[in-house]
Amino acid sequence: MSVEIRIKNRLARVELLERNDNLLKIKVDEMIYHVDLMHTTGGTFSILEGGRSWNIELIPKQEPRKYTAYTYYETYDVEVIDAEARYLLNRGGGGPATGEKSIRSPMPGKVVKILVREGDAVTHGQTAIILSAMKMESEYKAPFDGKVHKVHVGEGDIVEGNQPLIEFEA
Amino acid sequence: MSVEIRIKNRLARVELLERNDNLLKIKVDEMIYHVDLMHTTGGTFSILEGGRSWNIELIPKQEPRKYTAYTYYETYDVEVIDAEARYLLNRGGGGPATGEKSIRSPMPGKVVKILVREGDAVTHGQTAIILSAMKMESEYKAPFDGKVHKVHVGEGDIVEGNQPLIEFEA
Amino acid sequence: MKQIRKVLVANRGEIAIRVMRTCREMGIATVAVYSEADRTSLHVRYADEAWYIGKSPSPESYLHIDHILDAARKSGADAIHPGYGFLSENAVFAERCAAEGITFIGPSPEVIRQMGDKISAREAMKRAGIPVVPGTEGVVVEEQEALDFAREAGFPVMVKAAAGGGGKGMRLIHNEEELYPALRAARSEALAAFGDDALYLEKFITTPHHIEFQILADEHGHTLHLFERECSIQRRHQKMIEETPSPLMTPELRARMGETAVRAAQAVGYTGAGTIEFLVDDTLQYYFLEMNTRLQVEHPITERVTGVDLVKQQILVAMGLPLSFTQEELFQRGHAMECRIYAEDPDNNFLPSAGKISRITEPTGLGIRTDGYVYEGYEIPIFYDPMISKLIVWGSSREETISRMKRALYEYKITGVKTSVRFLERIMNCPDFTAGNYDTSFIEKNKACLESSETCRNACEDMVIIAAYIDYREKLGRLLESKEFQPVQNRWKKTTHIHHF
Amino acid sequence: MKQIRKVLVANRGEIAIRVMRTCREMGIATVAVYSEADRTSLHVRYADEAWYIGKSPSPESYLHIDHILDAARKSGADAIHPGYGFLSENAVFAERCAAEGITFIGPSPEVIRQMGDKISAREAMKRAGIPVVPGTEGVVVEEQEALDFAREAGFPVMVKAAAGGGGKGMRLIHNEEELYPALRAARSEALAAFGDDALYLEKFITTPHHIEFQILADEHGHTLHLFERECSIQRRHQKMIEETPSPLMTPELRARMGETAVRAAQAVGYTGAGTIEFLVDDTLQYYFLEMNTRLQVEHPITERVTGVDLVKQQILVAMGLPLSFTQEELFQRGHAMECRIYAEDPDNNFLPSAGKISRITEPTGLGIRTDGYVYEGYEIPIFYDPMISKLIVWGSSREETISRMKRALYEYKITGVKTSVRFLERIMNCPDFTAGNYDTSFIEKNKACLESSETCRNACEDMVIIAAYIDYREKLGRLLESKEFQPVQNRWKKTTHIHHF
Repeated sequence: MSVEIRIKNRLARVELLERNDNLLKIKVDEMIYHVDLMHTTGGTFSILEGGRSWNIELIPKQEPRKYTAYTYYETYDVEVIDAEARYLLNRGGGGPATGEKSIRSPMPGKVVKILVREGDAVTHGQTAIILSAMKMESEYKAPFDGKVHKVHVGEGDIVEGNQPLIEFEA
Repeated sequence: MSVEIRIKNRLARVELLERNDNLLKIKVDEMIYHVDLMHTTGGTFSILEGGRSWNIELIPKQEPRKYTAYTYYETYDVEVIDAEARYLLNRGGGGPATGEKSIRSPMPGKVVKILVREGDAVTHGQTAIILSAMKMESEYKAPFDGKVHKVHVGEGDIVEGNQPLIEFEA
Repeated sequence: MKQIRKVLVANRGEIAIRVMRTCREMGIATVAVYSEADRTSLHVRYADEAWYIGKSPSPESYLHIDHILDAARKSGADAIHPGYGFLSENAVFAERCAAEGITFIGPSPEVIRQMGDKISAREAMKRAGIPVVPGTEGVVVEEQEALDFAREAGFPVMVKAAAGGGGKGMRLIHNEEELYPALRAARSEALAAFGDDALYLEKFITTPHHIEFQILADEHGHTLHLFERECSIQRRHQKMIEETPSPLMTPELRARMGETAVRAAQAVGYTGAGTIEFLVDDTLQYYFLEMNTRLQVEHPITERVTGVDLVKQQILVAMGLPLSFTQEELFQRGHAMECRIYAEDPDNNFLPSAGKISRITEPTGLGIRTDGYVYEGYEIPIFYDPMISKLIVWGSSREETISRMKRALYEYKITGVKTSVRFLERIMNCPDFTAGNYDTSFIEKNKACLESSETCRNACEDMVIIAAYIDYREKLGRLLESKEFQPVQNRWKKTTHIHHF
Repeated sequence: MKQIRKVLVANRGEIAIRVMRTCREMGIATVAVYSEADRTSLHVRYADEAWYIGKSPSPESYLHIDHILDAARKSGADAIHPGYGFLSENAVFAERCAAEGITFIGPSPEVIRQMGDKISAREAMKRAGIPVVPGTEGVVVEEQEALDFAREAGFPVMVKAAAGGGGKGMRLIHNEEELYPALRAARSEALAAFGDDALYLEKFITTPHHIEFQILADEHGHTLHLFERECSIQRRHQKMIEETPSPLMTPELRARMGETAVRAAQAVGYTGAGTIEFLVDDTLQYYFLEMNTRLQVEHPITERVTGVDLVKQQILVAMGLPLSFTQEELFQRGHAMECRIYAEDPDNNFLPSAGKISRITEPTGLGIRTDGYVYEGYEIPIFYDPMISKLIVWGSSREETISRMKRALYEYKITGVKTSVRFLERIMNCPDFTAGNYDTSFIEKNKACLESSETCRNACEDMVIIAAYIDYREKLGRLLESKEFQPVQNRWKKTTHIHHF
């Protein structure tokens, strides 16, 4: 079973060639690795490769097949692209593209102020909504010149991360 | 649903009288408590009762319905006795009674030496087997005068906790 | 002597636990208070008792004096420790405690009031002969007054809220055009933050060092200082790294500033633990900036080099006991540094990052202290400060301290939310920082050095890819979570036979 | 100077990680070695590299010189740190390292050999004028020699293995009847443990204090001591609690014993970190007991009061550098104490308790250091030492240290296996201990004080019952494990509305 995995701007093809319990022969693009891999079901990985010891934590995101991966040095966004994902991608659904027409909350927070109403004309960069989280207020702006299509929240509302707040139309 | 719970030598009857999310009205023997109880599915409990704050960890044992419970101060062995357990108890099965005729390993370890053979006559207190774990050797003795019925392990074997090692007969 | 037997900590997060730890060491019972969002917060679980004080927004709970005093009454607490932030510098709260017969662990309401108003604090210091930054005489009422002052002192100038703190209502003004808009913005921000729009102006000391002195004073006339803390590494006017001794300090300057700090505290009849903040310019001229009449976030670095438990001293002073040591007996051993771990994204303008903590690995071992409060599975509430932990490191020299801090930051893993850990690591590797050559503009000046850079080689990416691949495959089987390490698809076996190449 | 760039740590557990931490701080790469049972042990995950060295029983891995040197060759390590135990006092191993051109971080093979044989060590000390416990002249060959010595010195006497350590081959003999059986038992135990049945006898110092001095010596003729450690709290002849300064110590005695310890180290041309162990009797007479030519388990308490990283000093000395400080510059600040956390059952004759760690909460905050290696989900192997962690606490006084230790032990929670944590807590509450009035017979003498006693009131039991009841009910629903706190049977709700009375 070969799948593609996206990490940063790279799309890597991975294939498991052999497995004997914790010993794996695995191909990542053109490189063939022999790794000794142990992991918890919680997503902590210990990988030994050519003597080198790696500790990796994988935290699944809410979207299926997506992870945040932590090594001791770096944090990566990782996405596994299997047949289903490829189908969705080809169909053009499920991706982040829909987000471009709306403002979404980047994190949980509270709506402090909404500066636009449905139907308002807005210009690119105009502040539309102010959120507050952990003692810091942040302004969010209209993504293009256009009109406010829908306001999903009210002032004082508590919002989750990645919740649509305001939708615009060109 | 009322069940009995054994803790130390005490057998307590517990009944949940009312529940409103995290707020419980609960009866333990003759005492009625109003507690604010939050817990993780992993068995960490935070209980507030009359202002008092309690932190409790419940670690399930291998046997069903049995726990080791840890407060900041104490460790308890706890057993929930429900209908099924009561049935088993009445039938006389499942209890630790069978253990009395045999030596079981109290912890994982290695068999260093077996000093008796099947069919041997033994006297109460005679050393029958030596186990080693974590650099310490421990001797285990015959529980009564009698005969060695069965030796389940060999020297050098690695044993699990609570594994039967040697059985005796009167 | 007023015996203290039960302390209510009117705070949350790491400082609530910090205070309770010392109480426990002193055999004093502890009472936590909590808002709705904090029912399962660690300070609630750590305390002997815990009482609910209201809804999640702090004005309805941690800032709500009646609710807190109600909890104190119900629990029978004989003293209240306010921590830092919230009501810690609220004179009314201190007065209300006194009226209830509850010992407020801090200075008198009068001192809190006097030093809390930045203008009256400046006046008091000027009267005592303590150097202050040139500024307006009291509150600026007319905008013209501000312009007159700015022209006389010369730009840049800083506008500040009289009731201020935490960078709120503060604006740096470079020229005349910026003056009036900045005043208006600062006024509305101050009003929103403090309910008070009084402003004043100060000459802006360019690239100053922010150096503060720790003060301890008892009710018997003894006042002493526990040396300095260098707090110049800041982002958004908030401290990020503190260290002691200051790389800037000389023994002579330390003696002089320490003596000034003691005089400042004595001038207002200070009691308990407090901090005198100074600005120090390039020529080592120093100016009184403000006094914090409470424990500081960064107090642990002073504890580490002096060996004094500052919370214990606060409590002993509040009991009416005299200090048990003299200025001459105090000395600094080695070097201590604190890194504040914020739940925020340093690569995106330090935007706070609320959410659920997945896993934590904390550094331990020689010279490491952590003061934190989050745990695995904990959901960081959106209502409070994003600081989730403090990492305090000691070394025999500044160089050893930085090496150890790098090791500790390397070990520190918090997953689930974004944190400042990697950014702090980058600071430790900036030549200006390691040379001790920095002031409050450090982060601005070192943008290139502080940018995220790939330190891991190609193999690192490939190993992450392999891990993700295996996790994906295994998830197809949907097994229960467990913390035990297991080989691939072999979990049903009781004892795993480990193979090796 | 020999540059050291990559260190292989020929050990496991907490000490392997301890050494790697300092290596990381010094910018030195680290290589772990591991047996089959240790594939997922923390030292393997912490190191930059990890190499397999054989089956789980230590003779096939951590004691297997060829396998370890093979790993050193493969990894290109230029130095080996042996930790304590295993090969740390094996002269052959040190020689083999030298033959391979690998720096052994420790003293010369000659010194290891001389001090490793307890009889030749005694002889060397006697020649240098160091007081030793009266004993037989060398190995006892004929049982009659033992009897002659015992009659002359007077009972009780102690028989010991010449190659000994860790209480193996050691027997206390109270009278003539016990003598021959004890000799035979000790001989067979010594043979089994060390492959060498050579024995010797010493007069037994009744209720002695076990006090040791930390030594540091470079290759340039500088030898100094870092003061004493009091190690009298023992069970099964193994240390359980250590502290410094010793409650028994006076400045005069410290100076005298320190000077003796330095002379002892110099007499054998010692280099690196080592420990001179003394017995001190009730009249403050002290006798050389043995020298440990390696790092001690309890080295952190010395690090804490002196501020010296002993592993760093070991590495610097091994590089050939001179010590960077003098005896006069060293001093002890405050008080430090170490509690060893064993996976064992103190209420059942300290029987080891292997098994899987469920959950760990480690104490942190002011004055606390932990050096451990187990993690949640880790299965403690049966093959090695039951010590899983060391808790090191510092305070400005002995009293403050004990209070803080009690707080830290209160916070320390390790579930899944039995540990010594609660037993250590009881020791902290024994009047003899808090008064500093104890010797090696403390645990025996204080049985009543150390018995498990219910400290929690009735309500505690009831709360446990309630928790078990709720868990039982919820388990009927079989939900996935999660670390997030949730109210009862309400987990499908995304945001929980928390109710309050």
